[in-house]
Amino acid sequence: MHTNEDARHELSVRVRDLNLWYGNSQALKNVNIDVYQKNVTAVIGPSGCGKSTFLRCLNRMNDLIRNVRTEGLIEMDGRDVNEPRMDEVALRRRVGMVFQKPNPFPKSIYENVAYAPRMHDLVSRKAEQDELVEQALRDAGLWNEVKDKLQQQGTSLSGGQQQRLCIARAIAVQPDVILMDEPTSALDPISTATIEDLMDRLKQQFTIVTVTHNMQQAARVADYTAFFHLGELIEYNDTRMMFSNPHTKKAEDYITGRYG
Amino acid sequence: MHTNEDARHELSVRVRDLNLWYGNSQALKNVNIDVYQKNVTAVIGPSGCGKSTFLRCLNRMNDLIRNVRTEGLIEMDGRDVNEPRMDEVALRRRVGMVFQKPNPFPKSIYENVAYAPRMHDLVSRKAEQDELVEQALRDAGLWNEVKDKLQQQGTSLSGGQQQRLCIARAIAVQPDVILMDEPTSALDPISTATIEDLMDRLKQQFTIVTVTHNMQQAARVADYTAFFHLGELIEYNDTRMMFSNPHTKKAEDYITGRYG
Amino acid sequence: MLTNQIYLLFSAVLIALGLAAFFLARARASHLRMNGTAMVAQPDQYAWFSVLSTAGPALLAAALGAFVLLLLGADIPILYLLGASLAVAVIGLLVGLVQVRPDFHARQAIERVIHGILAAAALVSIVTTLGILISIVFEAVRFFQMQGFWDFITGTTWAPGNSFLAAAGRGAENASAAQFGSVPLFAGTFIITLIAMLVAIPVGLLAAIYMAEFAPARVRNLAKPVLEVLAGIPTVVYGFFAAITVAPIIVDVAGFFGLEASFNNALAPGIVMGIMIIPFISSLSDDVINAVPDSMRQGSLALGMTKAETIASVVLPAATPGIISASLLAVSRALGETMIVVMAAGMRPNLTANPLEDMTTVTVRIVAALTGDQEFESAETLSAFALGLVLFVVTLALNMVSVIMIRRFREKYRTNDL
Amino acid sequence: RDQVRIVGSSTVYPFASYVAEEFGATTDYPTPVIESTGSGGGLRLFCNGVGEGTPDITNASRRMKTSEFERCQENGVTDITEAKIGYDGIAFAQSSSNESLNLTREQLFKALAAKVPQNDGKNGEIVDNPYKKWSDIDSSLPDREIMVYGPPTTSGTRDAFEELVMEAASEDMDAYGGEAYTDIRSDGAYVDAGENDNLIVQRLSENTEAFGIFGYSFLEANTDTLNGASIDGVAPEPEAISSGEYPVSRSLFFYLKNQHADEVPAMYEYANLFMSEQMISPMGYLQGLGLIPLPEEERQAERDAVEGKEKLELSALK
Amino acid sequence: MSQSFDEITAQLRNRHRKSAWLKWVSMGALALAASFLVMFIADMLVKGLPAFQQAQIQVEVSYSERSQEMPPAAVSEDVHRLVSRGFLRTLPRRMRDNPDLMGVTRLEWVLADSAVDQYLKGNHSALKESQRPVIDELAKQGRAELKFNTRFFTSGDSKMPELAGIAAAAMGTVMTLIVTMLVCFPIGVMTAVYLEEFAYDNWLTRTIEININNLAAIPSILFGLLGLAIYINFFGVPRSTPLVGGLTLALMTLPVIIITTRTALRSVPDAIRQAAFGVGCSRWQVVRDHVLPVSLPGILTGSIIGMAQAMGETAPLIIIGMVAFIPDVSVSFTDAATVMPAQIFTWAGEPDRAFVEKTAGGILVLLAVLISLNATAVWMRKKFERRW
Ligand SMILES: Nc1ncnc2c1ncn2[C@@H]1O[C@H](COP(=O)(O)OP(=O)(O)OP(=O)(O)O)[C@@H](O)[C@H]1O
Ligand SMILES: Nc1ncnc2c1ncn2[C@@H]1O[C@H](COP(=O)(O)OP(=O)(O)OP(=O)(O)O)[C@@H](O)[C@H]1O
Ligand SMILES: [Mg+2]
Ligand SMILES: [Mg+2]
Ligand SMILES: O=P([O-])([O-])[O-]
Repeated sequence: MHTNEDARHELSVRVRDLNLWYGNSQALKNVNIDVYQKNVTAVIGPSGCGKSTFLRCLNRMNDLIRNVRTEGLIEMDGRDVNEPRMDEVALRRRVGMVFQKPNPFPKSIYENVAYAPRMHDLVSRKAEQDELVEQALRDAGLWNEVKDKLQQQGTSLSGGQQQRLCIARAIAVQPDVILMDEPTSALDPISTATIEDLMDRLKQQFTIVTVTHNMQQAARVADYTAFFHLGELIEYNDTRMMFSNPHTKKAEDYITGRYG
Repeated sequence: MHTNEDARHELSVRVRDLNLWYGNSQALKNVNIDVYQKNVTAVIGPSGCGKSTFLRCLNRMNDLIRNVRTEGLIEMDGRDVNEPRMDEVALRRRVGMVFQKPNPFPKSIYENVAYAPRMHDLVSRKAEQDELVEQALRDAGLWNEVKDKLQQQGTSLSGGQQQRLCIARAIAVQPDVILMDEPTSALDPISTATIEDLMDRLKQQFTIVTVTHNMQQAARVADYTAFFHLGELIEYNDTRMMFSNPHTKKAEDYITGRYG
Repeated sequence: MLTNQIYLLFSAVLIALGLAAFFLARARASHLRMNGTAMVAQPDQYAWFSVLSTAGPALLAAALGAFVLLLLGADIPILYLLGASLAVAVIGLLVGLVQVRPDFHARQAIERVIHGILAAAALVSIVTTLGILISIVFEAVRFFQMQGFWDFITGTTWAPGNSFLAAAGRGAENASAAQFGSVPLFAGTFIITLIAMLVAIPVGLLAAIYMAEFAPARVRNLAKPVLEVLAGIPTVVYGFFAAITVAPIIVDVAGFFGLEASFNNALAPGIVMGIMIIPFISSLSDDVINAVPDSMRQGSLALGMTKAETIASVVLPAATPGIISASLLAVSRALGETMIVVMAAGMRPNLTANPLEDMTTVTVRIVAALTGDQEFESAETLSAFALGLVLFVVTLALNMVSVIMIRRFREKYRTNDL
Repeated sequence: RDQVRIVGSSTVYPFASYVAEEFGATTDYPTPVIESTGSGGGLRLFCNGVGEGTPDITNASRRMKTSEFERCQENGVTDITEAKIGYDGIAFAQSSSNESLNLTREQLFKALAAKVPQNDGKNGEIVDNPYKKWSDIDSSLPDREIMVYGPPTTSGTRDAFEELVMEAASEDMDAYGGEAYTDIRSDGAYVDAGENDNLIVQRLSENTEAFGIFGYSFLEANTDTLNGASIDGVAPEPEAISSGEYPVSRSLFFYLKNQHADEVPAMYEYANLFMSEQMISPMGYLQGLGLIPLPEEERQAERDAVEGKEKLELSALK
Repeated sequence: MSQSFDEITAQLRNRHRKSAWLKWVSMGALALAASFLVMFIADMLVKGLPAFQQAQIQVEVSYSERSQEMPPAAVSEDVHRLVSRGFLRTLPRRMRDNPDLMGVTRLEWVLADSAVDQYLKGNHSALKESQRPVIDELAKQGRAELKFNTRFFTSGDSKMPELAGIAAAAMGTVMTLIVTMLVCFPIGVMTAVYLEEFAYDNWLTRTIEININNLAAIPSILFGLLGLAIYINFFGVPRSTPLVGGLTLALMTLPVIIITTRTALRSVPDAIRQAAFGVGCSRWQVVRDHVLPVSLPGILTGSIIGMAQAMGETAPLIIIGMVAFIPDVSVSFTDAATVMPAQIFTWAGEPDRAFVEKTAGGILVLLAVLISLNATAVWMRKKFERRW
């Protein structure tokens, strides 16, 4: 376990001895990690190593899967997110998520963004709501492209635009942390570049944890990188350190493309 | 277009001015390529660039998709595979295929291999058939692992074994060319290595065209590499040449992981 | 009987010829191949081709002959027919053998025939629809000639009584003429259908929501088949239940509230029909709810929505076209339901909106007219066909709408599939 | 063919099926198949032609019509024998929790006609039926709402009721000037209750206000819960019906297709059993099912006609 | 800027309550639907179970010349109204078939009249007041009992409730369904295979598809009209027979089989088809060797469900004459026959109230068969369910 103890960053999520089983097969083994505020943390590793599983632990989306058993501590604001009294709905409001395949709701672009803030009572008047939608779309770098067609279906946008819409939707509820599970893997190179830029800007406001199977992407966007292998966290470090000088053989092999 | 004119290799498939449309969207644009016998040719490129589409042209698997229109010449043994009198069933016997996700028939291991030769009347007696099955499984490097459980379901094997079973099935009809569409992308690193070794051995007998999204894999296994981008063949060259000294900017960007 | 013997003889000779074709062709093909000729097909394929070319045309000829003989009444001695078709078989056999050539694509030929047979099977469904149309259209047209199409569609009085008397030759001059205004029948049908839907849609939809979104796997696995039993109960049984058990309860309950209910009230068949349709709605809705991609649910939950909010504002809107279309299909089932109303609904063409009164339905009238006592040519009997025709058209229209809705549903979530 | 095929009237059906069952149980022939298609449907099938696919016998709760006879002739069904088996009384019944009642046909008419002469009757103007209660018609009648369950227009029982009650009553009323008036009111006082007379019976025991119109056999089977109203002072009793005293009754028939006699020998055995004293006499089994027997001589005459395969002539139907 | 967990949790309370409400309401709906079924089956059990018992009485039967002539004379005057006529009328034939019986007089358990049966079951009975003490006396001596009613399962319809049974209708159902199956299974499967595996996407295919959906929605009674006009009147198929009934129901069941078969075919993953094409199979070989074997359980499950539906159908059969009085168990496809739901329908219309329990009893038998068919289908679906 290699944890970067750099003090310039404040802790956002603390994970200790996290184990997770799907039925009888263990998908995460003894994971310890500290996620720092207003940074991008990338999670890399070969297919099936538990990247997505780890990510879903952070906002308890794993609760939706049957037969999952979790052990260990995940702490946010000093509270264990798995404690019985923790309301997972509240947790998910504070820990937003963006998925691999863009999944806008089959509603208008406006509604896609306005839906959650309205339900959460974050806005009361229409004007406030309009403002919030505009702000979120601006932050997601989509405003200029859609400002004239806010009433069109969200699904009518291109893939990259849809993904940015999903990001806008996530940031509209002002979460602390945004989880992204391979947010660019279904996108073309140009959209990918846009999203990568966006992540760079968003980390001013939000803590971002992103999964990627593309090492180059991790190198480009992440401040910290965690390398998983067969459910274990093999190495966690400052990204530059990780790519220039991996401590473990496995990480080195993976990064240099010896397999995967 | 950069074609390697090296004379030590004989031509297997000649592709000229190949264009292909799915409905109205063009998926292949003016592709020209020469595939050489008893070599491994790798097809690389970002997602959606037409790699699989190109591969499926070679054994006319695209015929099974509705609304496909093909133009141009694909020549094997001096005959256009698209000419109306060409029996696509006969073609597919000579051009076998291995898919991304292992897809054994839901039959016994033995039957998986024996089915096609029997259907094509390649064997007449049981003993002949047994022999052929054994040989194919040996060639696929699977014999030792399965010889005691030939009557088990093919689907009961592990992923890597299943993929080798599919390879055994393909070589059992003694094709000239074997097409592989990302044959290792669903496999773990160890199985991947096994399959890569296998390709190396199989090229003694067969011409292999493989699609991969993993540049390192292409570098490891292929003699020639073709780089596709948005339906166009950007560069085609000897693998070593391609990776050490790409002629085009796009190929270079891709190979060095600038996107994808 | 002579015909039986002829069938027997025909099949026996045909089977013999077929066997001969199979073995001769295979032997010939194997022989050719032994001699080193490269052949495009395999011996078995040539053999099967010969069998097809022997039996196929012969069977066709026999069927054609029988058709001409039986239906057009032509005078062909049956032995000639037998001889002719067997001759065709022999010719087919020879053709099959001649075709054992290296360059003949026997497999492709067989597959073309198989393709043809499969396509012919698919046409049966079209023929059936045409058959239904043909079997009602002519009589319906005769009815319209007697009674007038417009009066039938818009009339609000269904009083066929006098057509009966007229047919009996005792039509009275000062009695009013028979009237065939179908509006009361359709109104009754629609009201009973409406009642059924008011029972089936809420219960069915909520049950589907529970099964698809809340229920533990075990409950779901149990509930689905149990509900399907409700759909499988024969409608006579429901009819018996509605008439004997439910109707008296309704009369009692209505009496308790000081209301007057007829024993043939529309409520009893309506409710029972609704119960019958619940599983229909619930399993179709369950399917469409399950077809809403999980990514949408996750997208909503990840925003901190509760389950109910996710269902109400994401899942159900996405599934709405599918649910509507399921409901439309259910409506067309209810419209055409016969036995429940025959046993439990009234016979009185009663234009009212009060479900406690008795009313009648289209299907009841069809059954009554076709099993009743009037002369077959009387307008009332023929009215059954006219009613059937309208019912046919209505269900057809409903189904078309539902096909369009389903298509829209598919498009809606396909776009999300990228 | 061994098996006799019989179609026709739903009214005759219970009697015919009883005879058929007896025939099947006591002889070596298979039990005849009886389908209840209604008299009209039966005659249509019967007259479709001669041969395997057509029925041998059809039952009817009315006489064959000349048009039907002609259709038979056209289709080659030229040799028919007619057999009259008895009468079916039409009962006007109510729950036995009520006092039994005596009604006249005129009262029945007034209760059920769509239009009736105005109450004072003087100017004879005909108006929509205003009667809501029986006591509105005649103060001697009970103070009960008029509510009658009866057969639908498709039924022969309805036909007979219209002929024997409505037509007969209206012809005697001045307001109609001797013309028949048979329209039955459709404002809810009369309820078409379907062919299932059983349901009517059940409804009556639940709704004690109401009356029901149905074949006498159903009254017979439910004497414990129902009582039949006397009509014109005559109670619905077998003797009264058979003698013609009870005014609302009709004749029941079956028709034999003589051209099938050779091919289907069982057909006449069945017919003879049907016409035998053990079936249709006042002591016969069918009486228990509600058949009203013919008078003795008439029974003999009909029996002879069947035995002699007497051919039905058009003139007889007119 | 962002709220703490506790703030958010507090805001959420109300929304959670609504969520729980939906859960309970929808669970209630499911429970309601299930309770309908329970109520319904309970009602039928209460009404129908008595039908499986029938009264018998022990009387002295004397086989004599006289009873050969006049069967009622075989039993003593005071009980001959209590014995079923169905028993008495067979006496002459029994004596003829078995001459040894002549002159024998012995105590025998014989079938009682349905009035006795109903009286013993405590229902309304047509039994005359004067005869009630006789039965009470017999019952006290153990000579009048309710015994298991085997006849209900072995004989056909009868006008006498004590004789009526479901066997003829059951046999008719079996034969009708055989015809239905023979016609609609091959045609349905072939159609589905054609549409799913062979057809090109053109207007004809689309017409066929829409048309199949339409057929599934057309009121069943219209199929009866079709059967009447086309089979009976045009092709001359004999009325009231399992043949015409089966053919009519086949057309009705066809869409069910097609739709379920298509679902079964569609659930075969494309990977298998591609694998087969990849080794050089033609379309037909792919279907024959790979797709059909894998989807067979699904197809059979669908067919069972289709059959179960066809089995409960009555309306079209009324029109083609299968609702008829048929006491004999038919043995040929061209004999007249009736089916179970039609039998239930006829019994429901019988005047004699003893038939109410017969009706419900018939319903119980029919339900038992249907539920076991459905259960088989569920079991097959489970057993052969594949995870790809
Ligand atoms: N719902 C589930 N039920 C059972 N096992 C699961 C489930 N989801 C994932 N797994 C298993 O857990 C392991 C980790 O899966 P996970 O999806 O986290 O991998 P990943 O690193 O995200 O891979 P990928 O790069 O393919 O997305 C895998 O072996 C997978 O098969
Ligand atoms: N059946 C189809 N119908 C319509 N368009 C298709 C179809 N299959 C592929 N395409 C489109 O054709 C283009 C090329 O697809 P193809 O599958 O050949 O890409 P690929 O290079 O194999 O990508 P990947 O790495 O994701 O497998 C893509 O834009 C794809 O969306
Ligand atoms: Mg993942
Ligand atoms: Mg691909
Ligand atoms: O069937 P009917 O007896 O009423 O003619």
